[in-house]
Amino acid sequence: MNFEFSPEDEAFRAEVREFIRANLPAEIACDARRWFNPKVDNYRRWQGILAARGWGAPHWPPEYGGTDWSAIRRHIFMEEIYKADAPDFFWQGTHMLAPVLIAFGSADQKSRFLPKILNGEESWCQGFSEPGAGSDLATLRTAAKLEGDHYIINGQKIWTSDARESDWGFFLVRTDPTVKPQRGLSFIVARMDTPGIRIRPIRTIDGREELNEVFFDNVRVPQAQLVGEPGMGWTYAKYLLDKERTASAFLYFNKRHLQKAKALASEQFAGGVRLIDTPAFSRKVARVEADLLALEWSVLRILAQEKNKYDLNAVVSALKIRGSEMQQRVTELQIDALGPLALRHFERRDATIDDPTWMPGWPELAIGASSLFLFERAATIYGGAREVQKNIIAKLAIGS
Amino acid sequence: MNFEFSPEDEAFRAEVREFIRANLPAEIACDARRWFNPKVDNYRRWQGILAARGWGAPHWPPEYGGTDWSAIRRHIFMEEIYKADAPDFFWQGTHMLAPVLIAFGSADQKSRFLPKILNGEESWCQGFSEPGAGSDLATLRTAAKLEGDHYIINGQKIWTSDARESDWGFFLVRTDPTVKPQRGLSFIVARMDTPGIRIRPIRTIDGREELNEVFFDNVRVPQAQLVGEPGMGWTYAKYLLDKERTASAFLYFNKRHLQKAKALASEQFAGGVRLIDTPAFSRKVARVEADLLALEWSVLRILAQEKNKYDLNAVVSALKIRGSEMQQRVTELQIDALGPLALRHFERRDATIDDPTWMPGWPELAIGASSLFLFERAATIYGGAREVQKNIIAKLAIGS
Amino acid sequence: MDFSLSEEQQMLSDGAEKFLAAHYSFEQRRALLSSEAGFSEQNWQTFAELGWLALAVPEDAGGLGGSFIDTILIMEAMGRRLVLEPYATTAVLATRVIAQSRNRELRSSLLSQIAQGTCRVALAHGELASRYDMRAVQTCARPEQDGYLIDGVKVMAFDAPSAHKLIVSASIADTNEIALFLLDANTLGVTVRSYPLIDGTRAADVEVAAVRVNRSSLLATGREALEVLDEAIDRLVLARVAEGLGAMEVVLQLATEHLRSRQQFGQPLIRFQALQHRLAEMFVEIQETRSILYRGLAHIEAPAAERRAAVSAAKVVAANAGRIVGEQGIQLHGGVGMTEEYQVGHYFKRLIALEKAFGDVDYHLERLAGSGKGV
Amino acid sequence: MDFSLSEEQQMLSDGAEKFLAAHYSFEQRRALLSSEAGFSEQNWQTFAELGWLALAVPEDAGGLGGSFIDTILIMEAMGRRLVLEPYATTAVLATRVIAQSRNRELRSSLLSQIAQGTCRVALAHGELASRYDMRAVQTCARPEQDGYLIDGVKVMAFDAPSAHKLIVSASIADTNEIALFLLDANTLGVTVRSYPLIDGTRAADVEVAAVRVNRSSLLATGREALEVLDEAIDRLVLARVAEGLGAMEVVLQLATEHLRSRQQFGQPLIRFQALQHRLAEMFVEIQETRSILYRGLAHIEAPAAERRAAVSAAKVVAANAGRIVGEQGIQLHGGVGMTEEYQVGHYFKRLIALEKAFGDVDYHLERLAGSGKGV
Repeated sequence: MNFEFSPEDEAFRAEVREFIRANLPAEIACDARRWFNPKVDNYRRWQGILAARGWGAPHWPPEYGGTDWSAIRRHIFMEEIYKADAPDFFWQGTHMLAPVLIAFGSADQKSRFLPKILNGEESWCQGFSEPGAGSDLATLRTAAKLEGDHYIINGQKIWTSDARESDWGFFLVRTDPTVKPQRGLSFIVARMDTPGIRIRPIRTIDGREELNEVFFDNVRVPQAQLVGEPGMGWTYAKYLLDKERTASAFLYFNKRHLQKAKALASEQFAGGVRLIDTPAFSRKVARVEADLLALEWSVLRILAQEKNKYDLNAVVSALKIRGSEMQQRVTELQIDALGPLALRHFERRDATIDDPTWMPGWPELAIGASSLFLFERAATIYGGAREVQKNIIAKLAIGS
Repeated sequence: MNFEFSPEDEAFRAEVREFIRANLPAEIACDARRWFNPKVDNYRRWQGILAARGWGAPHWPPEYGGTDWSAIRRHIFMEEIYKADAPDFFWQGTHMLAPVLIAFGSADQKSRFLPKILNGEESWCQGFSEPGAGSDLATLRTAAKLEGDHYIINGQKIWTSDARESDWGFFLVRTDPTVKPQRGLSFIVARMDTPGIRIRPIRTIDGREELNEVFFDNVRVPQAQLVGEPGMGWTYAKYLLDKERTASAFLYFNKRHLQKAKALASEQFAGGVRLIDTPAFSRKVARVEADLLALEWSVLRILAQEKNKYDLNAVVSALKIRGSEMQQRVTELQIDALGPLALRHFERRDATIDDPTWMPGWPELAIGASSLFLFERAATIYGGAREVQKNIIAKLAIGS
Repeated sequence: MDFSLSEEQQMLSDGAEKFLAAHYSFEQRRALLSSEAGFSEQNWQTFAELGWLALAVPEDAGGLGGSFIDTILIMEAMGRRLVLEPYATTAVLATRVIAQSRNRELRSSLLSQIAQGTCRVALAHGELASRYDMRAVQTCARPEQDGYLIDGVKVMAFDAPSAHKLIVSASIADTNEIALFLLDANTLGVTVRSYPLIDGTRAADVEVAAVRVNRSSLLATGREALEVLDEAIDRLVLARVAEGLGAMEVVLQLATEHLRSRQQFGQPLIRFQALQHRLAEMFVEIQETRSILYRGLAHIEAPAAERRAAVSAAKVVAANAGRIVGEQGIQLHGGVGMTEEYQVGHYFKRLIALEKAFGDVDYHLERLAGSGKGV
Repeated sequence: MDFSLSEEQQMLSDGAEKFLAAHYSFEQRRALLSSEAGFSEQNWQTFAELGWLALAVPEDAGGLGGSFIDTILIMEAMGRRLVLEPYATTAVLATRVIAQSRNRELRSSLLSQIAQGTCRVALAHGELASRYDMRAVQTCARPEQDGYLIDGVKVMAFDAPSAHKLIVSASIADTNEIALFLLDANTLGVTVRSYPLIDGTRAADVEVAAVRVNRSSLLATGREALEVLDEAIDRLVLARVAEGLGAMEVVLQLATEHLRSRQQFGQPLIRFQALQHRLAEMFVEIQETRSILYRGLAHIEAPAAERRAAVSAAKVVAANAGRIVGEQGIQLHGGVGMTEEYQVGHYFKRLIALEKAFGDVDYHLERLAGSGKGV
């Protein structure tokens, strides 16, 4: 056993930190600091900056523009990204679509799409879920029928993030209704401005409209935009979801937002004492922090490929359960820190502290805190509900 | 709505308090203060003292020696009993068996048993549960076969409290194996020294041996000891369990033990400050106290026969759920107050503070605290597991 | 002890349910949410006509002088519909502060206007550094001939955007005593900066810049001011516990209906035991909240220490229950529970708003733990 | 970063598992529990032969000078079997205090005796009013010619009944500095009053009445004494986190086996989803405990502030997990889980004992929150 980062890794960390310091535009950092998700344009721009340095998609094979960093280095990189309030990768393209293209896409698809994903030129959205399908992909009904060299798509997707801001989308569609449900799905990509695609934003309780419904009405998509083999969509989707195992811990998100909660509690006062120095609040923070430190080391154990006596999928499900709980707890800590001020609702278009109508004294970090808290109530719903993860653990680790 | 006790009720409270003050022997109060259950002999003696005053079984009809107190007065009486560290009633006889005898027993049975239950002369134990039967009475297997004018009983009961200290027991036995399981049970009483009855104490993790297994090996019991009609045992048992609806809140127990937790926290010091004055512990106490006050008023609402829009059985199940949780929380608070001192295990025979080997300075209330904490881990298991109560609520209040 | 409603109380409660059922459908409410004011002036007038605004106004000031239970019944009904009108602020909180004031003139004129629905009054006592402590007041009132010169900034004044008058707390220069002043919202020097809250109601930061007021606008001062404010806020807190109770009961209904209507593996979701048990847990929380609310009511006229403890206990239990019921409500709905198009999220947001206003759980736990100590 | 065991570590761990499997069946353990000493002298000798008692003894004192990870492996294996021998007290805590002492003579003689299994040493530092604060010492050491006169009462000295020597903390008269003294347990004037703990191990109150000691029995004094004690206790706490981890893993196994073996409604209990989910929750707690244990190990040699924070975080997570896993273990067993005849209750009691010894959750939360402040 050896629990240290190597000197080389530490040097790498310093290099990353310095790069971010020198290259992260202040307005992008500010956007990321205040809001759960920075504006899509800021993602795009930051992705381009990373790509220019050769760091646009560290997890890709080097021949496509990836790096050969170890899992631990990728972890260090992400730590520094979040510490600096930089945006994450342009995730839907770099981390969700690209691994599938690299593994299963045609040479044409790779050369057409990967470079523009890498440099942020094209933005992507994902469409798997459908109304009423819950976490079960086997029940998807959006149909794609081959006519000549085009698929004609009819149906509806839901919970698609940033659909309106995306150039392209990737979708699971049913190309064969006659076989077993998992066998009839295919993986297809389409421009979001293809005629027949209609997007309806969903306003969520946090007041934002980042999620969407996507309707397909006789949408014609060239056959060449089908990825891999027809009928393999379910397999590819599972491959994609299994790819970034430790992402489900939301470790970097949780660390960033615990820091924000602490920062807020350092600015707020109760009975003349900084909230962070009161016995009640400081213990509350310590309690969350202890669990988050444990989660961090759960991630490190996986990254360092610990020989674990339990099935890796069960271990990952445990990460997912605790990670989603932590998302809720750190954002809860933020509104707890704000007290009554947490009740104010901010719209993105709202005044900022640079604005003359902004009330002096309000903490900058109050902006968006309640929205984030509200949004994270879904953390235990999306991406495989908590119950599904418990089923996986019961089956694979406990053998029930 | 009117939330006050009447002046008459308050006068009644004063009368009860004065009676207890004048008549509760100090050594009995001391026993009840330290331990979950006072010694059986102390129960017996105190029951006699109450009976002599006419208060031995307030809930019985006056013709059998009960009082005509309202439910609210019975509540006041219990409050004063527990406040004074007096033992509860000699419960298995007065509250479990007697209501069944009164409703369904023969005239002979009533005249034979009720007076001696009332004055504490005879002690009773209960035998319903059997190994592996869980909370489901329908699966009971102990058999009673009529031969001439005697039943011959064979089988085994479990979790029988104080079986060795009891003169008599009441049991559910299967008199007819041919009918539907609920229809084949009968309710029978037997002297515990009847030949063929063998008692094996069960040592529980708290270190005590109050629970027992009771084995029946061709035990002959006169037919006249069957209560009511054969085959009605399940009905009578349900009647009995429904009789004292609010008892399942363990309100008086919980109030007494919260007081003890506070008393302990007033004697213990952390960093030179009384534990009860530290922010962390005082909040912890306040949190438990708030929930206990709510539980108290849930009991009062039932006692005062509030017109509730929900089914009364569901409301009672809610009491049971919260009441058993509170039993665990108040006893947990006690060991939390004691800190490291909570780890000491006391046997009943152990030195007391009057004993010269007792270490000066140890809090008297430490005696038995960890045992009680350990024992209460079963609070959510016995008498109908928490899950069963939730089923009842889902069915009766929510209509699922 | 009697927990049943009198005939009049039952009528009041039924009437409120009925009126709100007709005027507060989800769609009607959504329209109000996106309106300029955020609520309906017409509803406000109806509240006046129905006597709801006069319930807490003493008879000697032209009100109904009703029992506090009457107010609680209205609040519970309003909680069931997530009413947006600033009823609690004006008719519970401000009404009580004014009714307890020894300034007879202000008292009689204001209370009759409130009862008639022609005047809404908001409390502006919070400041950026005060959190929930009403004694932490930086706003300063400098005594002058015949009056005071007031300067300061108040934040998170609930319902201030639609209020005609503001009750502003300030610290008297020299003595450092707290005083409560009544200000017209449109006084020169008073700036009301409005913003929406997460539950769709409105609040404001209120800047008071060199505003001169007459001695006659003083409602209370010193120890009395604190006691009046403390007692009035306790009433408000309890009233809003009732509001939360109403909201929680609807969440349980919504979740139950949702589970009944959705299928999985060929049967309604409500057939799954794990989900039933979560509904049962919500039921327990709701039962306990009603019980602690009644206990609070029983102590609302008690000496301050008892009243404070009872109100804080009620708030602690209700806030905890609100969090559990609200979050479970969303979880049981799945993704759709997160959308503005479904009702349950709106209930969750109101429950959070109730939790964080006028003392969060930590504040009330501390108050309960130290309740013997007084204001 | 590498989380896998070296070959030697794997052998040590396997060896411990194997030895304890052979010598610590439930029945063998029950026999020890009811024996006079409460453990086996023979096992103790075997521990010495296996080198376990020398693991933490530095090489310069005749020990193996092993990595702290070795100790952790032994502790985890002992946790799986609920070992009763006072291993942690002597071989982790006392060994570390003595190894850090500048009293070279005591150090070398004691450590070699410990390693050989001929001397057990217990720490007697707690007092009735000290709770977990090692600085709150009423026991007084009055300087005399050549030595000290010690008076005081220590409580809850873990494993003191079987210890040959005691490390006693006392406050030096006049300077009020803390000092650590080594006393023979059978010194005249030292009274050891033994009692059992809930997990079957033994502790004692130790009365020290006018006991004269030589200057040579002083192990450490002043700031150094506190730092040595603090660091040694941190090692003990972490070692006992490992012990708890071993115990929790067995509880999960026991509960799983129980649910597999019991039927209800014609199928094994383990088929019920609600029960499966509880096992899954226990699994998550155990995973997280192992992670925070490793993090603690990574910081055990770090500067004091970091070490303290890491150890306290580990204790907080482990204690919380222990409570959840232990209570669920009993719940899932139903009534039989409450009996001494079933294993699970014994594990629960050990987990509670671990929780309350050397700082409970509140203590370690406070220590974590203020971890920058030092001893």
